Amino acid sequence: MEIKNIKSTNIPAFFDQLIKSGKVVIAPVLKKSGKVFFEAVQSYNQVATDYIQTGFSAKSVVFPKVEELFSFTKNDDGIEITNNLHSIPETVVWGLRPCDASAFNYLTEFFLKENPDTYFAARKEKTALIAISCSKADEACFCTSVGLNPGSTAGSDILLTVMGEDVYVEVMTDKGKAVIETSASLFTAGEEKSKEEFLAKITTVFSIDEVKERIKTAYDNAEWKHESMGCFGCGACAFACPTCTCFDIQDEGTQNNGKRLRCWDACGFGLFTKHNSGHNPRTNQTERRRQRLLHKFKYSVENLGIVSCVGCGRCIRVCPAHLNIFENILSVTK
Amino acid sequence: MIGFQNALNKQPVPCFITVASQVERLIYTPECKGNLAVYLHKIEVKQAKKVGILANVATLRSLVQLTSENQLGDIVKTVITINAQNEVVVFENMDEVEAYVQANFPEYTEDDKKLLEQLNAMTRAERWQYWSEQFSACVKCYACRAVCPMCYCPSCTVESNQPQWIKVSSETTGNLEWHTMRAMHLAGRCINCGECGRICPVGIPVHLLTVKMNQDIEAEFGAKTGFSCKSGYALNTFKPGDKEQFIK
Amino acid sequence: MSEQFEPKIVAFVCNWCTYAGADLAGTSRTKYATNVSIIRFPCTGRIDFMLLMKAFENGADGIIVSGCHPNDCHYTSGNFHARRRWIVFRSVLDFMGFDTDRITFSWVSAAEGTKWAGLVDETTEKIRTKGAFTEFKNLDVETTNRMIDEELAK
Amino acid sequence: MRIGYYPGCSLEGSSKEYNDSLFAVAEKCGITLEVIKDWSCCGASAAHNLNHNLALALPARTLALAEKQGLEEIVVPCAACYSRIASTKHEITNNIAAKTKIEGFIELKLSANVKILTVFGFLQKYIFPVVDGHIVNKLNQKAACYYGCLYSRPKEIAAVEQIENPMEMDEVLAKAGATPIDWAFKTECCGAGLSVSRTDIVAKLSGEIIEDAADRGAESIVVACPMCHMNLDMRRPEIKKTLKKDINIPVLFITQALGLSMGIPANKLGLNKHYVPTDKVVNCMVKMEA
Amino acid sequence: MARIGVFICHCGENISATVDVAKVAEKAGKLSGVAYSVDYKYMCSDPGQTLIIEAIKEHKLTGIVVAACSPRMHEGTFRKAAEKAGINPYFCEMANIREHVSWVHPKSDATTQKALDIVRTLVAKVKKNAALFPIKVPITKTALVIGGGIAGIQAALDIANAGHQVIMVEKKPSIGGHMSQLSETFPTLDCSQCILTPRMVEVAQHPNIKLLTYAEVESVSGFVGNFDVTIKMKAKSVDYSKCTGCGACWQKCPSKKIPDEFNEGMGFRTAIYSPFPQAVPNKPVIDRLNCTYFTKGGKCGLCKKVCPADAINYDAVDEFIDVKVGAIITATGFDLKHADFFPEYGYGKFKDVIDGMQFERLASASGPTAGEIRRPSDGKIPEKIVFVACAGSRDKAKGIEYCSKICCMYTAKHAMLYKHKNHEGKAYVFYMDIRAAGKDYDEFVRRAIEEDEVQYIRGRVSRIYEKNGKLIVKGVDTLMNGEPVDIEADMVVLATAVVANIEAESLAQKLHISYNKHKFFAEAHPKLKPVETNTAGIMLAGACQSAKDIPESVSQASASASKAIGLFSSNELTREPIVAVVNRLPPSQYTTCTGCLLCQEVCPYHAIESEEIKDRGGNLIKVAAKVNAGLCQGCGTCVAMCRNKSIDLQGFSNDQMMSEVMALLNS
Repeated sequence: MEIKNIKSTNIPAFFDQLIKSGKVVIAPVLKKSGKVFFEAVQSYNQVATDYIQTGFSAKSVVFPKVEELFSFTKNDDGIEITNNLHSIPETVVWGLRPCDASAFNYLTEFFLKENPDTYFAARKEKTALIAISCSKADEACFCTSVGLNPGSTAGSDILLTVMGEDVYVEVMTDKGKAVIETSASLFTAGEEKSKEEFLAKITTVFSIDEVKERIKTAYDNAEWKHESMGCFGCGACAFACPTCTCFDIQDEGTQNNGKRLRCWDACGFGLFTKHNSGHNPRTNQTERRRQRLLHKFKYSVENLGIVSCVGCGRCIRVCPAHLNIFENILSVTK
Repeated sequence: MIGFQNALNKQPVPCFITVASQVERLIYTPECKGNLAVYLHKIEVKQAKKVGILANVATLRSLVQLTSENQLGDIVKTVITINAQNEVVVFENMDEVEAYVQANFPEYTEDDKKLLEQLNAMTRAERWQYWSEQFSACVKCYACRAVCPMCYCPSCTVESNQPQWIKVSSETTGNLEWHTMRAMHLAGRCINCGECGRICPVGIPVHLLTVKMNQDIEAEFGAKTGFSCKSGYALNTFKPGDKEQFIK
Repeated sequence: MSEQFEPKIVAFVCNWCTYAGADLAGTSRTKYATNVSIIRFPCTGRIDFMLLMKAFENGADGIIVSGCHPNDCHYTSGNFHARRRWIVFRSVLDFMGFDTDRITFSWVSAAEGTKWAGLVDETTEKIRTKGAFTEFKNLDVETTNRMIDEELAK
Repeated sequence: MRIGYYPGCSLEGSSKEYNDSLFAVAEKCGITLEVIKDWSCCGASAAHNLNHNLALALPARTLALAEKQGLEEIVVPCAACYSRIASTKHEITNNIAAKTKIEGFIELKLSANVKILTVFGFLQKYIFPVVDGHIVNKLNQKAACYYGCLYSRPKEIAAVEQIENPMEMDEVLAKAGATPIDWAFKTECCGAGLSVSRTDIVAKLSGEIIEDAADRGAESIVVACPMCHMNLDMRRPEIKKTLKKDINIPVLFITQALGLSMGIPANKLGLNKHYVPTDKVVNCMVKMEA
Repeated sequence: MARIGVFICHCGENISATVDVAKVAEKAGKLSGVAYSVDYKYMCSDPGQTLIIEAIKEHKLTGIVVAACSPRMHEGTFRKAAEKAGINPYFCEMANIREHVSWVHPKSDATTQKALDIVRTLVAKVKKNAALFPIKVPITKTALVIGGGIAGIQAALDIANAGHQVIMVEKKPSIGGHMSQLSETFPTLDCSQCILTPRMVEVAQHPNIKLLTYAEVESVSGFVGNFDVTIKMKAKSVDYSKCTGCGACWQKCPSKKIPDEFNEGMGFRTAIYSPFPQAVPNKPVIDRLNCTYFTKGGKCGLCKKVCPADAINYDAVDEFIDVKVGAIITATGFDLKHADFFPEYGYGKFKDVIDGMQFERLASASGPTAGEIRRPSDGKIPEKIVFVACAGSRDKAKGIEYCSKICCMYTAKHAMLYKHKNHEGKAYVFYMDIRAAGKDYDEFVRRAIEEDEVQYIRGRVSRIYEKNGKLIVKGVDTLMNGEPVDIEADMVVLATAVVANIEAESLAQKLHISYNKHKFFAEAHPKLKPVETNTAGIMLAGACQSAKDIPESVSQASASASKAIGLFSSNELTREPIVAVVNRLPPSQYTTCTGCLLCQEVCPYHAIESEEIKDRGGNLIKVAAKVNAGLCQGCGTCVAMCRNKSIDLQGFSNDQMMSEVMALLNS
């Protein structure tokens, strides 16, 4: 790791240089709806600066909501298949929060551990993450409860922490270095110091170790039913979540041409586990919500050794029924 | 008993009371905008057989509309609301609910009216631009469907793949088709609770579509939704004299 | 490209009036444009608005929907129901900024062979001047691009 | 409540007494009528035989002016004017094309939602509710209510409920204390259009009317149309020739009859302006015992 | 995997002249799922069909597309062929490349391309086709005839004579209807009752006819071949099993001053009465509204005392009986416009202004004046009668635009009858047009004018009023440049408009049949289905459909009777399987239908019922829609409005239509 500094007044220059250098820059943008979403931008003045958390996570950069795996065309001499892997550009994600950045670690584990996913790999390969640590938080934030904090560097290539006039730059990876190189002149060398006072204060709602322990036996906890009654079974939480990775393979087109797509899916949908016979092993929303929560805190730990919840709080913010994941976890691990 | 309760993050959340002792958890504040009627379609609730509901006007309207569509059966045993004078009103039967709704029939909200005016003021091309931009953001999480008390079909047309009416992928055409279909299926049935628009995670004002449709239908055919327990659905009836300018 | 644009137009017609009307146009050898192909339904009441959407999605530049005149419906009221749906459907589309001029609604009876021929020619001309219905097709091109970041790479 | 008033040419000339009596009655009941400013001829009897556009444009203009003046209701006492204005309103409300065309001619926009009241319509709506206190005399005689042809035809604009046997004027007369008779000529034609050109026909038609009224014991005939009044009142010599008998039943305007019962002096009601002496009527009145 | 055969027809030169059939055949052969493709000169010819049949067998085809003329022309032909070849006929589709292509486009690539597009579309459809089998519905071979007028009688006798059971329901105490009131009938002037009464008796005595008088249809449910009808038997207060019809009761009945309906109020009857001497059944009923026993609470009771058979039963109550019938024939007839409808004619005000039916009674030998035409007011024989045709008919102002059809003829007849009885009398007829289209009809009218010197005046009557004992008829003669005509008449007969039976509307609603704005029942098709209604199994006879004279009513009655007989000719009714179906799935879903039942309202045929789906334990699982295949006509209106596609139309399924759209647009 390498510490650098940059004047906050130079940030725009740095940013626009990234674009000039031919990179695609994905950054938070304030939409008409008043919500902030990641979007490809052309210059720094499009970028939102005052936000606690983006509506959706940045996972779509490496795991798009709809990804064309390949397309096929039928012609007189058989079937021709093409894919777009080659055309993936150099991409920089700007301004994601430490929690999101750390989510990339999980995604990488999930997609690349055994039999790696070429599509994810290709995108990840070309993507650099410039995170900005949180100076503000709301009552939905709970990263501190899952072993992270508003200044965690996990997953980031670069972490920026605004300290008044200066911005404290932690360059974590070579990818990060390369990014800095695009406008090295703007940076000055710096030495390590504490970010504490510039970070948001986030209360810890539970001890992750206790939760990890207790949840092992929580499967039959009666509270699941009660906690899930409010759930409508929409996919909002899963789609907003930085670590939800469920997908569905769909073919679209006609007899003569078409494409195979990978689309986001959600375990909250009734259809998710429905068999062709009409039988559905997860008959009700209780079981579906339990599946999602257990996956975050139990199954992913068992399979990959990682708690796949980063405490970004998105699912709490988007839930139509205002269900609250950490309250749920608390009540089933009492 | 279905109602609202407070949660740590201060938003009123739906609560489901099964033992009398928990009743004091119930709250009823102006923030309780949610439409609880949607829960009447949950199998857990259906299985409960005897259900009570602490309803706001939107919910009451849903109850009326659902009754006209034979969806309530006899599971709803108690309906309670709190009127403008802050008095508790307990309804004996659906007729009373109907009467109450008709007496306190909600107007379209000012914001909706404003948004609609803006949209109507746009040129066609501008509207197209507006909506295709909106729909390109849609991720087909179907939250709009999930919160809608009128979307109670056990299997939605988007889930049918023989034939595949609507693309599964959330590409803009598919999204547009989905929202068109939703608007058509709710036109003349939507009870304007605005939930779908309120909860959309990407902030698409989807409710405008159905609100607009209701306005048009009311104007064209004089049918009001969630107004009577007898079916008053504008799209399964007709008048030989229905007016239109576009059929050559 | 100097040669004129030939629009693809799908006609959704009822079996008893308009289809028969088109037959009559045939038996009386009335000539009209080749751009319109007919899909036969028992009744205009059977025509699902989603099929219209599908037609556009699959590249139709225009659509004709036609059936019996009011009161002539073989099933007494199918066309009345259809009319109401079209009224609503059109306003949905219009509200979304969809170019409703690309759908021609008409009553053509079994006796109106000439009206049918005229309708086809008019519609073809109208759509031809409007040009290909790119608005709709582009939607996906745009998103696909967005998806694979090409547009951004430029 | 503002009530507009369209006199039309007759009420300013040949039937001044109709105008005067109407105002006298209204005044007594404390109701004011606003004359439509700059009103023009309704085109009756001539225009609609010559040029349809003109026939529409003339009344349309009047309606438009009424609207501009902010009037929601106008009283049109003359049957011919009523007929023209009402049918114009009917046509332009049912035919957008005509409406726009006419608007072009008169260079005025009009929504044509002004309500048009006949004289008896007006009396029933505005005078009846307040009149009782004012009625001092009983018009103690049998009266034949003669509506003429224009109030009941055509059906679309008919100002009366039962077009073949209207009762509106009868009710007014009953108010005035008279006994309206049941007779057959309520809506027969008096020959108005031919008033000048073919007096022989007028004599025949009007003659029948007067004769039947007489046969059924009517002591006066009450009308609400200047034309009818003219023919029934002025053409007696010719009528005498055709009927070969002299019938001298006086002919009153409905407003005069009502006026009398309200104790308004005969001259103020213009009863002295008639050819057939009206003293019989004036004298038949008996004070109402309180 | 589908193996589709495509057969391109040249239709001689008709198609091949402008379409490159060989190319179409060749390209079609390449379409996926197409196993065989060929073109031929005349596919509909015998060799053509043989070619198809052979091909199906040889290439094991699962479905075929015949690209030729309009399916409206030859679909049947080729489906039969497919069946012969051993595949389900509904696996055959036709691509219309003649009427829709070759005949309307010039020879060009575009034309050939369009032909190919259409073929491709139908190939896509046929791949989604399913085997369909004709729907069989059992038939109850009993007909219900509503109304016992001449039409009902005719229909009943025809069906009964064909050996089927008939139930006839008549609301009056006797059958016979209006015809029994008529004096003579045009154009032959034979006595109405002389020809009618034998048939009435025949009905009463026919072993296959069950006659229910003083009865009304209460409710109808079910569908063609299987109607369930509840009939209300109004309390007659007389036990017909005992009553001998001796007449002692009505001779003794003290309340004798009740206006007689049969004589159109120009005579009187008693409270216990049989409407007329030749009534069938000739047994009395008690008119409880006018009977002293019922109005004065138990007083009188004379009839009971005098009845030798002890048949009088004051305690009788309305009874309801349920019957099952396969076909229903409505013959409920008409009414005449009445009373205050003509203030200008003084109808109801002047005694001597009467309507046509009253005149019939005056002229009838069985009438109140024993056939002598006398004024109702003073019984004098009128010297001058004015007949007014179109009294109300063809009169927008009266809200009746239609022509009552029979007036021209009966007015001529009336004038004639009057002249025959009073040679010195003068008869005038005011008319608009004379509509005497019918065998010997115009001759009849001419006779009235020329031989009987009835004076016809073309013009309308504006007003009728009384003047010293005479009726002054003010009219106009349009043939004399609109000269006004005044006639001093002694009597005026108004040919008042024929209107629908007062109860027509309520009956129509019970039967679910439609009716026009004048409440006349609507036929299924104005030209091709003039006696059927849009509800299968319900037929129309006589004036309940529109104004008709006797011969017309009788022939329509026979026509609808033959429809019923045709229906009864087989034990089962076979119907095209093009019907809607609500899907049924295995548990746990059972069906995707949510039972909102909004589709019920849409169905023009009331074919959609609600069904309770129960588990083995009989516990209700859900309520869902269910289509009654007997009633469904296959319009598919419900399919398009079903939100989650739970209801689909066989033969035009969602899958089929969607595939067509896709195929047409994706070459």
